[in-house]
Amino acid sequence: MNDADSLYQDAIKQCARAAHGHGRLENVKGEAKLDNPLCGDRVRMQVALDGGRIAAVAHETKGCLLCRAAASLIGARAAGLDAAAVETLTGELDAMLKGAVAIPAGWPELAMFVPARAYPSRHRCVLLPFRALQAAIGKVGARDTAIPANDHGEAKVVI
Amino acid sequence: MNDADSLYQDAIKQCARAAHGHGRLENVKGEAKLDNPLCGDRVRMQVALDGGRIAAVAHETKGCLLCRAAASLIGARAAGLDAAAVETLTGELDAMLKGAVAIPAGWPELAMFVPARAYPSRHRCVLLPFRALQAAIGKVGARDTAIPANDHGEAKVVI
Amino acid sequence: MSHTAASLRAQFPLLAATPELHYLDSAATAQIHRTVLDAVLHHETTSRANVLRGTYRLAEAADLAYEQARQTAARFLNAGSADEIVFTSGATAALNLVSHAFGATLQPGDRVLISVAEHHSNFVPWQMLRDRCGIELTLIPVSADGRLDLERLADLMGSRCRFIAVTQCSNVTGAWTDVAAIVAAAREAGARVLLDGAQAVQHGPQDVQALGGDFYAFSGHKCFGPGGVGVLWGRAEALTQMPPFLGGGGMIAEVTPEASTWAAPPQRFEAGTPPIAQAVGLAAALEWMMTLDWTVIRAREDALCKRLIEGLARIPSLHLLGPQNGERAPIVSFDIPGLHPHDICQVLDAQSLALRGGHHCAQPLLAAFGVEACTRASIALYNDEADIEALLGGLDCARRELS
Amino acid sequence: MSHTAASLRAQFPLLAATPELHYLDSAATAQIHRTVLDAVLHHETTSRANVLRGTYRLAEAADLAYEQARQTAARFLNAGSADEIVFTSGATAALNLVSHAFGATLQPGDRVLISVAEHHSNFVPWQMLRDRCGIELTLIPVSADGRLDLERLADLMGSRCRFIAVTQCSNVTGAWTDVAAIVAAAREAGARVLLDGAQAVQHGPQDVQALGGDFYAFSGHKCFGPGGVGVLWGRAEALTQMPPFLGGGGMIAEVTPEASTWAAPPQRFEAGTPPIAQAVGLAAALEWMMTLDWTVIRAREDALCKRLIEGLARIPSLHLLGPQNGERAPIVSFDIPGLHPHDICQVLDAQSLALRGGHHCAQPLLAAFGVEACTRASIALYNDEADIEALLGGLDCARRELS
Ligand SMILES: Cc1ncc(COP(=O)(O)O)c(C=O)c1O
Ligand SMILES: Cc1ncc(COP(=O)(O)O)c(C=O)c1O
Repeated sequence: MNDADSLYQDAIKQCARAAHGHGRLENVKGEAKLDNPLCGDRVRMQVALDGGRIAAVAHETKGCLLCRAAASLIGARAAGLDAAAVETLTGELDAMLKGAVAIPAGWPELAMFVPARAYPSRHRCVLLPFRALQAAIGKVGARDTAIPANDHGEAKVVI
Repeated sequence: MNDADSLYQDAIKQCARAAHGHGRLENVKGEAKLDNPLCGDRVRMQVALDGGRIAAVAHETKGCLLCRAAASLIGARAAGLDAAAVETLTGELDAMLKGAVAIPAGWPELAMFVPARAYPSRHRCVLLPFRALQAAIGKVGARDTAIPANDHGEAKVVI
Repeated sequence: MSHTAASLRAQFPLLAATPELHYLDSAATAQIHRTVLDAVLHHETTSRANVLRGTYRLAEAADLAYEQARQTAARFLNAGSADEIVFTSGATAALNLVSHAFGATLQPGDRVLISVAEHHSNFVPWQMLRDRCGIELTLIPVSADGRLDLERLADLMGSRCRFIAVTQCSNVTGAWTDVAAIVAAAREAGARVLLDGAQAVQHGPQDVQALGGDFYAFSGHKCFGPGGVGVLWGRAEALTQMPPFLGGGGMIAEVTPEASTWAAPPQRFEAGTPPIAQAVGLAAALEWMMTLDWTVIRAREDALCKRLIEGLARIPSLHLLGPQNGERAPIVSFDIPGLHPHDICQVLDAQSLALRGGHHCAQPLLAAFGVEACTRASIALYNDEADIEALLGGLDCARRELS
Repeated sequence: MSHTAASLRAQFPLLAATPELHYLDSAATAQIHRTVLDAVLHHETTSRANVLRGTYRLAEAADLAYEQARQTAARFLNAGSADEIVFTSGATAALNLVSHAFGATLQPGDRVLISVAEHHSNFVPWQMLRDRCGIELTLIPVSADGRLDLERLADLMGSRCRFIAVTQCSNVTGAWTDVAAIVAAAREAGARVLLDGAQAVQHGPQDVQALGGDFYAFSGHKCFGPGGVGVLWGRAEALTQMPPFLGGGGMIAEVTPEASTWAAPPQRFEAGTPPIAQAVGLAAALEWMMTLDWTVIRAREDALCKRLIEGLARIPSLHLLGPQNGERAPIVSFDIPGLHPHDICQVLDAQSLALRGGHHCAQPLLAAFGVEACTRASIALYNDEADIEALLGGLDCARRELS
């Protein structure tokens, strides 16, 4: 099998293992814990913003390779994004997994998840850290309102 | 169709219409109301015993022709029976409906229900008055204990 | 596509195999369409797996088929989203679900309205809720022809009405409920509305958004689909506000010995392995129904119903239970004093007429009509003039034979 | 009759059509036997009608088929009588039924025992009962290899234990519960016992009288039958003492606006139109199972299980969740630190191995093992050596590919 067609290509394994951004922030401004009750994928995502943009990000991620690779990518690359950009990015990634040809603009690394298109049950593994990031940013400044269950990654999962 | 093979043969219609024993007793000793919640068949059966044997019987029956014919037959013929005889009779009638060749001994009139063999859903119409009679006798002398639902005709009916 | 009764009838294997059968009991169970049998067979032999998000391809196929069935049900009902579709084991299960899950949000003294015309499945659960939780249960009465009498609706609702659960169409009289009036009154009072659509769905796709209630329940077996499956539609915000009903696999976010947390709707309400192949079969039935021209079909159903009512009117002393005419579904129940429905149906059966006699799980309604049982003919898209003429002839015969 | 895995496998259309498939997920859903598909098709095309005692011949045929299915289920379980068989929509529905209906007879402070090893479907309903009614819920712990640890059973029961609900066989570890010990302790205390037989039934007919509990629940789809149907067996006197759970058509004696009275069991617990064709299909599966020689089949299942456990033992750091040997069903779950079950199953799928990774709806048990997810292989009568060798090879491959 051509490595580029393979779900478990080296890019994913390396990215997962690198675990960029693993850990916790000192000065956390927004935090969200999401999980996928099917398999125990679990992401705690923390952000600090500066002028509405991500100044620092950290996460603790337990999960499969796809989930860990996605979280690690966020750790490496999410600084500088604002809430709108994260939302756009997550939407484009979702669309890519569902079959859209385009790789989200400015994020060529996400091409490593293209083979996951063929496995719908794995899409949420990839998306979980991005949804956690959205939720964490949403918490910044917001009064501590609970996010409705529908917006949680986990809440949509049939176990 | 040969009348003897027909469910609604004249014997049944006449017996139902005669409504032997229709009414209420003055000196009721045992009474039971049973119904078939499917179709509203409803029998109130009253008995007075003498030395353990039926001295008088009366009933109010709302129901289909089969049910009314059975009740009427009881009204005409049940005097003199004791509890054991009623139980035997009911059991033999049940067996006859389920296919046994024998007509219950001493009750040649029950032959009119032989065509009902072919219609299992109607068996309880025929049996309901007999079960009510059993229940009414059971009430005589018994402390007023409720009969467990299982022993009611109606309780076994799926509507 | 041809919409003659004959061409439709040919698509129902049981009816095709018994040309002599006059099946007039579709209100109890409609016959199953061949595409449903094919869909179930295909699913079970190519995509059978549990839908608990297995990662192997077979499980993904099962998941996909099940979630597509949800989409189809949403389209059939014009629901706002597939997340508003909860698969249940039938209408009864759906109605009990709401009586428990919504019921858990009620306080003693809160009022629930149902009607005298309800099927036991939309009657008994609310009685049980009353007895369990101390709510007030109030009955909307019916007029002489069996329609819900809404004249005193505001009085009946009082100041603490929180919920109104009514049938969209009576399974005894065929009367359609004035849903708009109920929804308007409920909205004003801040009460939610459930429609029991069990009898409506076999007469065409529904539009829950246009109807305007909050919940809608129906069964697969009454709209040409499999048994063992039903649908509860609930408005997203209504579903989200309810706690779960049944507990089990698939409806949780997390289980610990101390406490459990719930998944979002619709999963929150689908505990355990759902009826997967049955949902797929139901979707096939609904897809097929959505290809039909319901103007043509309903016009024929109405014409047959009219012809039947005219024919019945000539039977001396016959009492029609329900509207003589006007907005009614083709469900026709009647009482002939002196002739018991059981006996009537038995004689009709000898002429291959399949009708049901009894209380039709609507004892309070029959009590309001002063009868304990009645005979019911219900007409569906595969019925034709011959069925009606056979029935009228059969009734003549029954009257002769039984008297 | 030949009992080779190949001859059995040939009777399952999905497996026959996909010879390359190594289906090792029967604990989630077993494949459907061809006789079941035939029985369902036959019923739907020759005997479809509602079973609410219609008097026409078609309805009598449906009634008969449904009640014969009840007889068959009674024989499969060696129940005292067919009246002890309640058809439900599945094991989860059966378990919820008991938690509500028996639960309604409990007082605050009464104790219910379940175990840490329960499937969520036998865990969450009792938690919900606790939260609704103030009963005490106490957990039987598990030993290191996942068996129910009954050493302190008497202490756990205390003086007010009224009910013990435990799995007969764990869906994660394959451990069989020491039912005799539990039944003996319960009998002494006057407590009733429910066995969750969901995982047991695919390994052969059961004898509820020999087991000695009061309730037994299982699902059709896990014993080669249709989805959407399950069975609750209840000892006659236990069923008779319980109020109904769901309200609706078919479970009443009489409904009036003031109050309703209930039919006797089993009808009392079958509200609404039951899954008729599914019950008929389930009966076909059970009939077929009763023709098999289970000594032969279980010996093969055990041998395959042993071979698999031996093979897994050679994988460094692999942690087997459950008994190494002895009395166990062929359900084998394991954890390989550093390799996520999802990733493992994904790689295995590429080799046509169908296994499930996750928490298997048993989070409390997995928490007791200190893992959040695991990979599970479950073996049924159609599996053979090739399936096991393929799995062991596939795991080697997964370890290479994922690291
Ligand atoms: C032990 C056990 N109990 C209960 C269940 C629930 O069965 P169902 O999902 O068919 O209702 C299962 C299967 O998922 C199980 O394995
Ligand atoms: C109006 C109405 N509501 C509810 C039901 C219950 O449907 P089911 O028995 O399929 O659950 C029926 C059918 O019996 C019905 O006619």
